[in-house]
Amino acid sequence: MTLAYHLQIVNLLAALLLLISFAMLSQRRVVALVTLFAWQGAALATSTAIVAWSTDQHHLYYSAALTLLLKVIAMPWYFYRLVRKLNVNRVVEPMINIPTTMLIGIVLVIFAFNLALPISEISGTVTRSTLGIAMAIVLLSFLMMITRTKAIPQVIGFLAMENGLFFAATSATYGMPLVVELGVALDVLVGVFVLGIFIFQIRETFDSLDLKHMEKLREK
Amino acid sequence: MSTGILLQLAQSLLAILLAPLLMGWVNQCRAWLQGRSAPPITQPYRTLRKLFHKDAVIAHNASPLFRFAPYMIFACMALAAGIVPTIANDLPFSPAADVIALVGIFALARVFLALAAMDIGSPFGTLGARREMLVSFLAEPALLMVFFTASFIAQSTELPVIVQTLAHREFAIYPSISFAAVAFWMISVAENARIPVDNPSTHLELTMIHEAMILEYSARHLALIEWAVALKLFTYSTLGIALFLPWGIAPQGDIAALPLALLVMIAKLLLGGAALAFLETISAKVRLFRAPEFLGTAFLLAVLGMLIHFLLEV
Amino acid sequence: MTESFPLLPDGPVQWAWGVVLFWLALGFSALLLQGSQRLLSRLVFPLGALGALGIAGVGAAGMVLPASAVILPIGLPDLPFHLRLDALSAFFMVLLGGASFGITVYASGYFRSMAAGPLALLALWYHLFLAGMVTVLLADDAYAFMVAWEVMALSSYFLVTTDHKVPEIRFAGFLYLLIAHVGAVALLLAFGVLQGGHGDYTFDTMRLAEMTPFWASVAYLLVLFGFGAKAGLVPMHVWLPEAHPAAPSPVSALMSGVMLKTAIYGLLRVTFDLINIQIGWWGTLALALGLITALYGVIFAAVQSDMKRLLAWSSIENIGVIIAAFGLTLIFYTDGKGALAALTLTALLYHALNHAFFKGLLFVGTGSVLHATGVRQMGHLGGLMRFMPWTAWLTLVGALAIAGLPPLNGFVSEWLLLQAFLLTPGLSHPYLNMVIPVAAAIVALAAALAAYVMVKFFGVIFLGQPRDPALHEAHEASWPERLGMLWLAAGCVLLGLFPAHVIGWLSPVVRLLTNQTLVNDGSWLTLAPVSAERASYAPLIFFAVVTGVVLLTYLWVRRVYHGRVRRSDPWDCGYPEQDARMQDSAEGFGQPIRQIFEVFMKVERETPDPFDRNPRYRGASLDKLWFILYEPIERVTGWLSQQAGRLQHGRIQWYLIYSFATLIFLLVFTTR
Amino acid sequence: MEIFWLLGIPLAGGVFLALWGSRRHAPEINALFSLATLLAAAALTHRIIEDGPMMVGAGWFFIDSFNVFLVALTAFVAFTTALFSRPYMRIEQEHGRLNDKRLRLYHSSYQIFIGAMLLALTTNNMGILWVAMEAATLATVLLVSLYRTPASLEAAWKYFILCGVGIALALFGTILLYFAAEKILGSGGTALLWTHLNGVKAQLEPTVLSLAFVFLLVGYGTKVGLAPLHSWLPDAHAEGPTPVSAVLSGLLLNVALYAVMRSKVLVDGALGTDMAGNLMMGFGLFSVVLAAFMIKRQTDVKRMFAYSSIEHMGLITFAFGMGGAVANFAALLHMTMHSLTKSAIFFAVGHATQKAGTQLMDDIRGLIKTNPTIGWGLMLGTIAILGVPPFGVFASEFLIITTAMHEHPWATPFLLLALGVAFASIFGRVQPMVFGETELPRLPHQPALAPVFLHLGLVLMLGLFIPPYLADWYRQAAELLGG
Repeated sequence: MTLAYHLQIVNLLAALLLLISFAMLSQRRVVALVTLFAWQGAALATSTAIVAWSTDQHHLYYSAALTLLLKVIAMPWYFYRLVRKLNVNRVVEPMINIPTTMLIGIVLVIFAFNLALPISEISGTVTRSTLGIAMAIVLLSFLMMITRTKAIPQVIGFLAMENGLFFAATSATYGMPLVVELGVALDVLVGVFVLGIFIFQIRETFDSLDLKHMEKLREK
Repeated sequence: MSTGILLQLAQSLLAILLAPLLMGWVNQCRAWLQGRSAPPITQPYRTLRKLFHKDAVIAHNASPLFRFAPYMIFACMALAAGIVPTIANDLPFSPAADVIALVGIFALARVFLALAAMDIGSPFGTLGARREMLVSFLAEPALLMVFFTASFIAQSTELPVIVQTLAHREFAIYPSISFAAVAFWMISVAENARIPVDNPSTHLELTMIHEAMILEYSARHLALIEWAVALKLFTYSTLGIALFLPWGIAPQGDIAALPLALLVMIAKLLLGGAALAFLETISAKVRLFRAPEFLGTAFLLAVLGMLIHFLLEV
Repeated sequence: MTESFPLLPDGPVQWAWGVVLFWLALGFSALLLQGSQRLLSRLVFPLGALGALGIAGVGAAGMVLPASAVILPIGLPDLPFHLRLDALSAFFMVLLGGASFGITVYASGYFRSMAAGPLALLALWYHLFLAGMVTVLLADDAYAFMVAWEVMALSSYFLVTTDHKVPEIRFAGFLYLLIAHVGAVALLLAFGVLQGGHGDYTFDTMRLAEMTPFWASVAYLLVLFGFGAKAGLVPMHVWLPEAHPAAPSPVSALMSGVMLKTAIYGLLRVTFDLINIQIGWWGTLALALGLITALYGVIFAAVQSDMKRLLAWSSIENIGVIIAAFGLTLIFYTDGKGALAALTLTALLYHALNHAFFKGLLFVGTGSVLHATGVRQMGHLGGLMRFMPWTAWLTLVGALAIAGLPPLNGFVSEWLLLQAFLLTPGLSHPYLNMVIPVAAAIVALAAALAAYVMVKFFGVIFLGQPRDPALHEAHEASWPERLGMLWLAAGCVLLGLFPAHVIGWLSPVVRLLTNQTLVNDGSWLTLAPVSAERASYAPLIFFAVVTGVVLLTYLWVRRVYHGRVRRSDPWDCGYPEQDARMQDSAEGFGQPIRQIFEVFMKVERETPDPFDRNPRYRGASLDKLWFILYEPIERVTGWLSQQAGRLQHGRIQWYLIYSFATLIFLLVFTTR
Repeated sequence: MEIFWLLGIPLAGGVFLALWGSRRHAPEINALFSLATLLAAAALTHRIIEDGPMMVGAGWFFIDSFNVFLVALTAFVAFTTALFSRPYMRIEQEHGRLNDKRLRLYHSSYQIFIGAMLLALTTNNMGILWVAMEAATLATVLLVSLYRTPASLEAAWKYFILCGVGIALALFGTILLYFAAEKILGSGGTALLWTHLNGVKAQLEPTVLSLAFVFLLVGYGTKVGLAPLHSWLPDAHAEGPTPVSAVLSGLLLNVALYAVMRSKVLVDGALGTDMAGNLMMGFGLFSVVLAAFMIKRQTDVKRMFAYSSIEHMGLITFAFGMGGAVANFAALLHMTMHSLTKSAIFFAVGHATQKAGTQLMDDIRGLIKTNPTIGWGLMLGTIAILGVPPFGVFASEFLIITTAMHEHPWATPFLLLALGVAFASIFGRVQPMVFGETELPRLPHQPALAPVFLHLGLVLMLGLFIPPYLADWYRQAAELLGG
């Protein structure tokens, strides 16, 4: 079947999102990571906007705007500041080496697609095929959180996961009810704020953001 | 009934009076067999008399228990002697205690003797008491097993009934009884402090059991204990006779059979005493820690007898 | 079987519950009396004793009256406390009341030297303990039963740890509560099997529930484990020799004499009353376990050198005998030999009653010794008979009774049990009837060893010369203590002299459980359980003859000869420097037994070298099962927790991996 | 109407205390707000008892007997904890572990935290439920790291990341739920209302729902502390201030479990199989066993009791998994008992650790000698939590274990093993802490032990007598959960 071009664009953006998360998985430098994160946000915002336009669901515009505001402008800017302040922008060796990570990532993607297949069948929305991608993004960012040994990349992984969720919400279900969207956004905002405080505290107590300083609490 | 009571008293008195005689007889036989010149057969009576006349000498720290024990022991033995059918069967006392209770009586006497021995607190007393209890804790169950074998045959634990079954019913051969008999012999040797478990005529600390316990006793107390010992030997002998060769014991209420029964009994006792003396002479005393083995064997034999009863006779 | 009784609206059960409430009130009021030691020891405990007497009375009434039940307003919403008093409970209440009356009277004297503050707490736990035990006997639904059961365990735990400054005592208490709790969980599971479903836990529904043999057996095994853990059945016995000596003597007496019996009660209640089918091999199992326990207990009792430990081990022996009787009862019962089952059950109940009295007596006796000397090691005692004659003679009664000597009570139950063993050829089972008589040999052996143990116990503590000069200051027990002991000793004697009456009195219980009664085919003074032809025993004649002969001989000797006595030193065998330390010590007395049964023990000995200035000897015979069974458990759980600990690795990436793996696994698992 | 008070008061309290800061009586004000919340909760509860379940605020809030009893419980424990934290925090401040700034943070986010939990309990919207849970997490993260020690920071970080991830997964589950729901209910606000979902649960798409439940279970399960998702829990409990530990294990875990149960009801309805139940039983059993063995190797008292919380949550989850009237009833009862008892224990432990100046159990000895009340509080609390009658924890364990034996005998050996090991470990460590000798000095302040004995008294009472209306609640709630 042939899709309307805006839907093709949405699918394209979906692919783009997936691509970006792979890129993030393989990225060693923090600043670059932040940039990629910003791009991911941008792609997300656009796709949301397009979905909103194509199915004229007005509240999706709000969520698109929110995304743009938070994930493209506010947070990246905040992270840039953080990185500059704490100058932690050096090469970060992940726990598992990159190629292995990529391989695992591919496996995850396939798994996610298989998982989403039966659901996409019954999905009424025009953008059903994107659900699998969303799930894949979630799993990939999870994987990224696992592999990163520094605080900031882990946080970014966490936010990337939220992106994936958001994308799932918009693409599969034309977005959650507005209240929920707002609540989620608020939580994310507060969460990032708290994180900021944290990272400073961690920094000043361990004078490093390396997570391997934080392995004291364990079963002796 | 009244005749029953009289008969009972008569038999008890007879046992009490004859007991030292049996002891004397055994000693005499031993002397002969060992080629010594024998003391007169009435020697035990003289000893008793002499002891009764003496003043009792008691340690300073002796408690009342010490003085009470000899009477108690004597009383227990008297009761036991009254219960076992010697010449007449099924006397009024007999329902007072069956074979299990009989074992209980012996145990009671033994415990009092052991306690009395520990009372003074001289090293020998305690040593003797310990050894005595060691011997008895094996001998007692063995004796019970012997009785059980008999009572399985007789379907009863009442001595009169057992005797009745074994003696006055139609004659039958019980292989189990033979095992029981051997076991009983070993037990009674041990219980009466005879060779090979103990030596009545030793005073060597390392070996003595019974003598060590009564070391502190003198005069009338000693006399009572000696008498009780004789009585015990007598009771065991009559018990053995009642269980294993009961023929000749007069059935209930048969007064006419009594004189014959008396004669038969005396004959049996003479034989038994001689046999005891003979066996004592040919065997040597075993080391103390062999005693458990010896009695263990007795115990096993008794149990074996019981099993054989179930294998062959039921 | 119990349905045959009409349930009266009210009856003795209310009275029993009233006493329970009275005890609770007493316990809590003790907390208020913390100030005055006098009131606590001189008022609270005597009142508690009155309560015990009341319980005994209620029990006696309950034996003859039909069963009565009551439902209390407390408990779970759908499951209020059901209480019920039938003959079985009544019997055990008589046991409890009778024994604990003497013990509590004793306690009121024993605790006079204790500080008020701790004593108030102790009084609280003590009366909670009593109340708990009675409620266990009354409970008629699983929840009430378990609550009472655990209250009993808990309060006794606090009693055991009264002197919690001592690490050993803390450990003892810990071990006790742990095993009690595990046993309780097993009981919970058993009730889970027995329940009718839909959360109906009343015993009535359990009685009606139909069960497959498999589930019935599961329930039975759980129950045997649970109650066995409480009763000290080998191999769940390890807590007992630790906990019972640790407690203050009256408490030890209660625990050994009374608390263990509640386990027996539970065993009877569940096996005969609640489970509606019985299977033969259950009895065989119980018989075997019981015999092992009896032998094991008495052997270890023989090698102890701490007097209270010795008694604790002997409790294990007696419990073993009781459980063996229980097994034999089951065997007869499942074999359809109702009359024989009745005989064995009678022996069981009789022995339980006896044990309550003589073990209580012996424990309080050691209590007085402890008060007088402050020593528990028999190696430092001796010759106390001269300083505390009351205690000594009364204890002697208990010792003779527990040694199973006629004409005291211990002998009666043993005699009945042996009679039961002698009747096993009646069994239809091919080899059981051959093997079980051999089991009688073990019972006899245990009995004989018990005599050994008691000679050691009494002889070393009360006879001989004081092994320690300090003992010369030992003082006699106070009057309440003597009265308590007197009561218990009287119990031992009377139960021994009037067996015929006791058996007749027991018949309602026996009928309740076996639908049969034991006919005493003898006059009021002779006991002839099956038929006079078969076996009879007349303690009164026995007693009369022995006393008669003693008196006659005494008079005769006095009259014919004389009663002159000279005092002198004991014969020293030509070795002048003899002192009290040369007497046989407790270890020495137990040494032959240790040598014979060394297989069961892990013997630790320190023998001094010949050139030692002040040589010391130490010997301990430890329970091998502890090392075979319990230490491995400890090791395995330790190892497992090591492995579990590895999970908590400290590294957040790992934790994320756990979540991730769980997620993936569940996704795969559910979408397949 | 009460509902708005119920939610408004804590939020107002949070804001107010943030402004009021460290002026005098801040702790008292904190307690006052909690008291007000409690009163509102009481009023609401009364209302519900009077006239049954009700919808408030155009269906945004839904109160039925299931959540109203949790509301009451939460408000109650929150209040007592506030009472306890008053002297506790003062002593901490004197020990110099806290300054005014942090105390202000503590007070305001304490109120926020309570408010968030109440919102999570009362809302009818699965989405809002999620939002509230997240808010509760965020509110507590900073409380856990209140002392700013390296250890507390680490604990807080792990708490934040792990729960954040978990909650994110829960969001995905919620999205899937919505995705399935809007087919029937159409898109828009109503499609996430639990009541509506519950109405149409039979028609919801099974495959989607099963998938959704997995995400929800893993997500909220992380907060419940189900093994192996529990890793954050012991750290957070051990390193945070004791009042926080008390509310965390006393309340937050319950709320998370509440969320799981709400979704379970829907999933059961949709699938018609007991897949959800089996999953929960599996998780529960694994948690119980693992926690028991973890407890065995603890040296830090708060950490040990944190693991015991995991054990009990596992037990409750297991019971809910079994389902059925009795098991649900038991689980609800156990929820109540556990939060009361465990918070009481944490109160006592808090004072004990303050006295000894350490959380290492080997250094805490002979409490009974120096502070008998603390000693007895700890001893009785421990006995209660170990499930010894007549305390109420036993009542629920009794029902759970017997039912398990009746319905799922295979599980009982594990339960037996775990309970035994846990008992040995906990009791073996607490006993020497309470008993024995010590040289430690008495506490300078009068410890606030009224809450401890209030809780224990309640637990004792509920073990012997459960008031009829309370029982009715439990029954209705059990019905609701598919009894």
